[in-house]
Amino acid sequence: MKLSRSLILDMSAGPVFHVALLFSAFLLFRGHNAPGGGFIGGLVAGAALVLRYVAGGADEVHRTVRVAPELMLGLGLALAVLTGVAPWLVGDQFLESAKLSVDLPLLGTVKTTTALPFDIGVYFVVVGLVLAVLRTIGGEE
Amino acid sequence: MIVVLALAVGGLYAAGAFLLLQRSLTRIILGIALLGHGANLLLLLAGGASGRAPIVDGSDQAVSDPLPQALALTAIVITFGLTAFLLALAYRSWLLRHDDEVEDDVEDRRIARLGRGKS
Amino acid sequence: MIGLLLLYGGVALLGPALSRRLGARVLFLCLVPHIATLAYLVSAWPRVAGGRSIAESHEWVPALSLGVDLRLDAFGLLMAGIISGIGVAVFFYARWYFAGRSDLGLFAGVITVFAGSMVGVVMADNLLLLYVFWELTSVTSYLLIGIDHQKGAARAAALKALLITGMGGLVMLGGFVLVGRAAGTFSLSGILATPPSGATTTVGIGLVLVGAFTKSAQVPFHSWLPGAMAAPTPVSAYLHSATMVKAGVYLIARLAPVFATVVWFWRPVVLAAGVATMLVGGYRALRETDLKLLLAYGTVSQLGLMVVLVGAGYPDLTFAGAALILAHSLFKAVLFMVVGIVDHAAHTRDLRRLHGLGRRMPLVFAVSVVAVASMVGLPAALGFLAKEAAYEALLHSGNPVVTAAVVVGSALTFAYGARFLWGAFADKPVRKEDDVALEVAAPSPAIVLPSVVLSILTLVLGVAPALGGKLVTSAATAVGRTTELPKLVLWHGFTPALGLSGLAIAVGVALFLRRGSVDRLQSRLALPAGLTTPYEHALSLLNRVADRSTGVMQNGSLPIYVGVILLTVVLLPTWRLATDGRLPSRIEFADSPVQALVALVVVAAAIGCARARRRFVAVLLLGAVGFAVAVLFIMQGAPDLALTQLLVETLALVIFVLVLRHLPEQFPRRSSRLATGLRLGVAGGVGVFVTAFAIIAAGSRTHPSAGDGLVERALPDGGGRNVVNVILTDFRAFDTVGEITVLTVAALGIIGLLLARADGGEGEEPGK
Amino acid sequence: MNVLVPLPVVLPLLAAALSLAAYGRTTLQRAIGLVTMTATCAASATLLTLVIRDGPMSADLGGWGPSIGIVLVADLFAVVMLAVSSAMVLAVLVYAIGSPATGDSAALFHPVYLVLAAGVSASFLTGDLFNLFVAFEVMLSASYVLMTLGGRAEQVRSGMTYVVVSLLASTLFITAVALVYAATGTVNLAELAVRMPDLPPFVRDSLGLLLLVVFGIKAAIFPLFFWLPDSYPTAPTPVTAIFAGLLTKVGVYAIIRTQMLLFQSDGPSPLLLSIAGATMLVGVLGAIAQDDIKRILSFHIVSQIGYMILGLGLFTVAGLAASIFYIVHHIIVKTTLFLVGGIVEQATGTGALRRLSGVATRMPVTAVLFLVPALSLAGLPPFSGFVAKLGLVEAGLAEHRHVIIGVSLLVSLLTLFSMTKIWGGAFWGTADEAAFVNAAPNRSGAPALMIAPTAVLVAASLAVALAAGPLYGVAESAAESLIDAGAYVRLVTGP
Repeated sequence: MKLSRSLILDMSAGPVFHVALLFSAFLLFRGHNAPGGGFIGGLVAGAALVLRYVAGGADEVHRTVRVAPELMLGLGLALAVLTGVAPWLVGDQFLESAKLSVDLPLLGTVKTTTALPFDIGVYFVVVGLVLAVLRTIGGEE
Repeated sequence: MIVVLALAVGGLYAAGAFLLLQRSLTRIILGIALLGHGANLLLLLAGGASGRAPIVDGSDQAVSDPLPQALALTAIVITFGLTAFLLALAYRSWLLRHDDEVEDDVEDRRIARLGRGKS
Repeated sequence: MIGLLLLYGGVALLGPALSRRLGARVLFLCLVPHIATLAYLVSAWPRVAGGRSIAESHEWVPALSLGVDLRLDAFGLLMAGIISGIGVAVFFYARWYFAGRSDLGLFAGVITVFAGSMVGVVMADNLLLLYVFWELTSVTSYLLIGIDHQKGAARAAALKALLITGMGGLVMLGGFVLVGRAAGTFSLSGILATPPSGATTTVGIGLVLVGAFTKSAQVPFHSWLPGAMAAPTPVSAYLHSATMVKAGVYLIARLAPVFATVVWFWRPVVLAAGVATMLVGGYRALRETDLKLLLAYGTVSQLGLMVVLVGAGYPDLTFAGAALILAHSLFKAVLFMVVGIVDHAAHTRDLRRLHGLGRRMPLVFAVSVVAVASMVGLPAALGFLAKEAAYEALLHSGNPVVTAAVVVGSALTFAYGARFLWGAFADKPVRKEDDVALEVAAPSPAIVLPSVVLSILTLVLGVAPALGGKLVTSAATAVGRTTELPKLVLWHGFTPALGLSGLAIAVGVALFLRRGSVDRLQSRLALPAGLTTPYEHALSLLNRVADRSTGVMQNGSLPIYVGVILLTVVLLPTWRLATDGRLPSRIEFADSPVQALVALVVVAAAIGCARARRRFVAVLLLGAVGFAVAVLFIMQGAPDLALTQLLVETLALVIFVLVLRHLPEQFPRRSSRLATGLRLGVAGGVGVFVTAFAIIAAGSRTHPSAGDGLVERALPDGGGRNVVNVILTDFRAFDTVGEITVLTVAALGIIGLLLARADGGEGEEPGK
Repeated sequence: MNVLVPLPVVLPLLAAALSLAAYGRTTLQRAIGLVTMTATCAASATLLTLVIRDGPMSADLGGWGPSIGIVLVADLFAVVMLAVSSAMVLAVLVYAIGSPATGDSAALFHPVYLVLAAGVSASFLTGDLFNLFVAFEVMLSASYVLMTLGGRAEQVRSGMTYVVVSLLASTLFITAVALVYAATGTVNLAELAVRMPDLPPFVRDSLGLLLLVVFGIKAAIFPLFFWLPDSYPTAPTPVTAIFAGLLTKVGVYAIIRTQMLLFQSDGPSPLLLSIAGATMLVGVLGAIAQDDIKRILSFHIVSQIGYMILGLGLFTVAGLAASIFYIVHHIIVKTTLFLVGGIVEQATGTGALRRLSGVATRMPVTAVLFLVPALSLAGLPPFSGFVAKLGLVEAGLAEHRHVIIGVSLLVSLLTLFSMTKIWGGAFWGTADEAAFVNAAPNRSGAPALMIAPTAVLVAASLAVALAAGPLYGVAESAAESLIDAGAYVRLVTGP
């Protein structure tokens, strides 16, 4: 059985998808200070992908995100673990955090901690899981 | 401990346990999900009294215990991942056998018959 | 001494490696450690003669008092001499017996390990080490009996021997540990020097006796020995007459002088077992028509006699026992080798079919006569001296009943000895159906040589008692801790002992001459064929119990497994909670009516989900539970948690729907009322248990939450205002690493399951 | 030392991520696995020698310390387990690479297998109850995937049983964590050790029993064992072998860790001893009833767990030392036996005794590789199993626990019986050349990469027996440090 599809969904999937993705990034970045973070951000992005799936099926998801889920999972995990390992280079403990201030082109100077790359890793893994689900369980008709 | 919440936890566990004792795999998965909800709620309750969200903003109002929240969050996500896997397993089983029931172990049944047959 | 043991081990490893190149000649290699042992014993003799000993120690597991503590005294030397001396003869014999076979690598290795273990048994001064060697002989015996494992009978016989002696070994281990603990040492010489007493010791020694009985085939554990005759003849000649079966006799001899008095039941039990074994063995030997089985029962009988002699704990009896051990090893090895030669030559061991062999192989006949003479105790053979010494000692310090039994046993021995010679070699009429043309090939001189040598030894020692006497006397001295011993003498004069010998022989002759009547009597008394022995009975009982219990416990049904787990969860802790659990005094019902209402929704939706008949309804109700729980989270002050819960719930719903769209709309309905009632009972129990435990646990808190400290340090140290997120990404980031690992793996699992071929994935079958 | 303690977890985890990035490039994935696991072995061995020399170590992850962050604790018990387990993981990895049967699923196998290794290491090292849950989940999730690798129908069926029972156990674990936190306000094990005595005895005991059930499911003790023999045999051989060697032992480890640290009893515990006896008996009776090599061996896992619980249940240094030695011995021997079982299956296409015969004639090397660990498993001298059993017998009789020791000796005989069932049924008998469809044309009947790690493990178990003296000394030190819960607390919280 095919999930029902409406015209409105079809039309809004594109714009809504991009807004949701942006929102997920916003949640990811603000997570350290307000509700949000890598999980929640990743789950929102995942929900956006589901929307895309509802609109266009597994192929649509595949067209939207061309990265293989395995790779995305691997990268996310590697990023999180490497963030944990990095402190060893400066003689700190595994997973020890440091405060950072980064100059970004549009946003100016952003104060954050090394927890951010860690959270980004989390984000990727969550998105990777949703991708994997949609490609496999969602793939069969 | 708030009795109502403890009762809600108990209700979730009871319903989950009931579903877990079924043969239909879908029901078993539902049971695990319900048990998961119960466990997460219990974890949160373990922190003690309710309070303001644990976000540091300078006010003196008592905040709720953040540790169980973090633990519960971790547990929720883990349960989610594994439930997804279990659903995939159920789906695979459906593809192979077109049946939703959990079969008995074949070899075990053979030995059980042996045991009965000789007695 | 450890060097010798290592030499056995080394040769055992080398044997299999060289067997392909050497064929049956690999057995010559196995002679090396035996000859080395003999050389060592000869060199050690001056140091151990007259009751002294040599000791050496090496550490193994000091924490468990398990050390390689070796001690050689004259008794050990006598035993080790038998093991290596008979070893030389049997291995030489085996080389010709197995001539032409090239698959002897494993055999050579295992039998060498066996020989080394036997030497270890008689040299071990640590009870635990003794057990190590003891069990090694059991295992190697298993492998040796089963060397012709293509035959089912060999496999069954090997297993029987292993189980009976292995059982005895384990019982004995328990006994050793008890005795060792009571004595405060595991040193055999130490224990014998200052023997422990008391209940623990008594029980311990009782267990050790069981072990010794099984190994030395005493009634009621004797049945494995005749079965072990499925082994090739060299194995029988070596293990089942000269060495392994003497291990129990050896141990009893060692312990008897001390524990015969310390342990109240020692003498009655040991003597009863010995006498019974002697008589049962002799009686059965008269019935057998297979020469090898005849010898096997003869061995059983002789082992009984040995136990009677060494088990009483009197020095003069021990002395006679030591002489008998030596004599028996010499004559029984010869007789087994003779059976092998006969079997090879005539392709049968059935005494109903054999006839006229005495004429055709006179040398073999001659050595057999010498060996049988020794066995039945005719003058000029070593056995006569041993038997005379035995009667002397029995008349001096034995109990009249036992003495009478020994006379009867000796009469039986004479009868089956004569039957053996008659059966194997005599010219006699043969029943028509058995009269198949007997093709007898002449045995090669090499294969007869070892028997000849041993027979000559039997005669030499028999007519020159001084030669062996010194060894036997020293051995008995070492065991009995006394120097007042008789001597082996050829002629005592007309003593009562000689009278008993004569009586036994006379009765034996009568039994042999009236063998027809004896046969008829025995077949009338015989148990009906097909009756299961206790061993078979136990084995089938074991298999039945295993099948039944496993059928009940392991019934393969997931709901039952889950039910048992849940019941255990509820019952185990509840049992403790219920004994003196109390509800805390401070209990609040609800924070607010709204909270109570939401909680009600949660429970109602959960119950609805459990009752739903349609899959989609159930899933939607599950979602409702999730969302309501999220509301509770918010009310409790956990926005991150609530947000996560909402999102996770949504995604979970999507996945549920994606899977369920393929499945039928309704759940199958098949439960009985009883099953539903049971489920409700267990489920209700779980609910009550969790609720009660939660209230009680929370009510017993006295310490502050770890979370308080986290709130204080989140902003200054963690650099974030959202404490939960700081915990997740910093304080307890390691949890989060684990969590995303789980997600990754779950995703991989999903990919693996659903991208595998949907046709049943036969491609994974091993070997496809 | 800060780097060394987390290394056995971090290395395989990082390697898993890399292996994923190299998804499908089998050679590269193999290289990543071999290099990392070799390094992990080296790290574990270094940890072991350092802990033996200098005493236990701990690492505050993130630099936070016990009441804020997660602490890893490398005490002697933990590093012994770590060293043995990482060696097993490496050996089985080599076997898996050599085994033709795992070829198809290699792309998935490698990353997930490495995750399993990381989860096992984390379970041994963590000093935090909730983190132990996470470590369990890491390990178990990997095990779910490995168990159903390839997705054959019987795997899916038995995978269901396995996954559902494990998930139930995990939920109960969370329940226990929640109740522990509700009662004490912390999840750090050292802090829990301090706070537990303040609880009313019945609360403390009930929490102890609940945790016992939770870990008891993973450890497969009576009456929670039944999932194991149904599920283990269906997985690919390397997977079954590593599960058999490690997973249940992680459960036993957790039981010992929590019972000693949080719920230590003054004298022998009748409950634990009864569980031990029942576990031994049902396991070995189950084994006797089976007809398939892997199923027989699976039931023996259950039976042998009973011995480990027996040592714990005595609550003496001698008993614990025997348990620890037993665990080490059993990990090696059981893994080896499954590897040999896999070799036989690979060569003949079956593990059913009624269809096997004459393996010893056709594959003599494999026969020897089976015989040594089989006798060791039955506790026969002079192998490692004998030393372990002797330790238990001495420890049990020292406490006058005659009945349970009698049971353990009886079970030892029955174990021997069921080993001879395999030996007599599969290895002895007439060899029918046609039955050895896939046998390699050598004396082992299997590819060298399957035989080599198996042989190395057999040699290792012999080495354990030979060096039992010093090793038993290590086990005793580990047992002493377990009895002294205060030492653990001081190590974590500082003096």
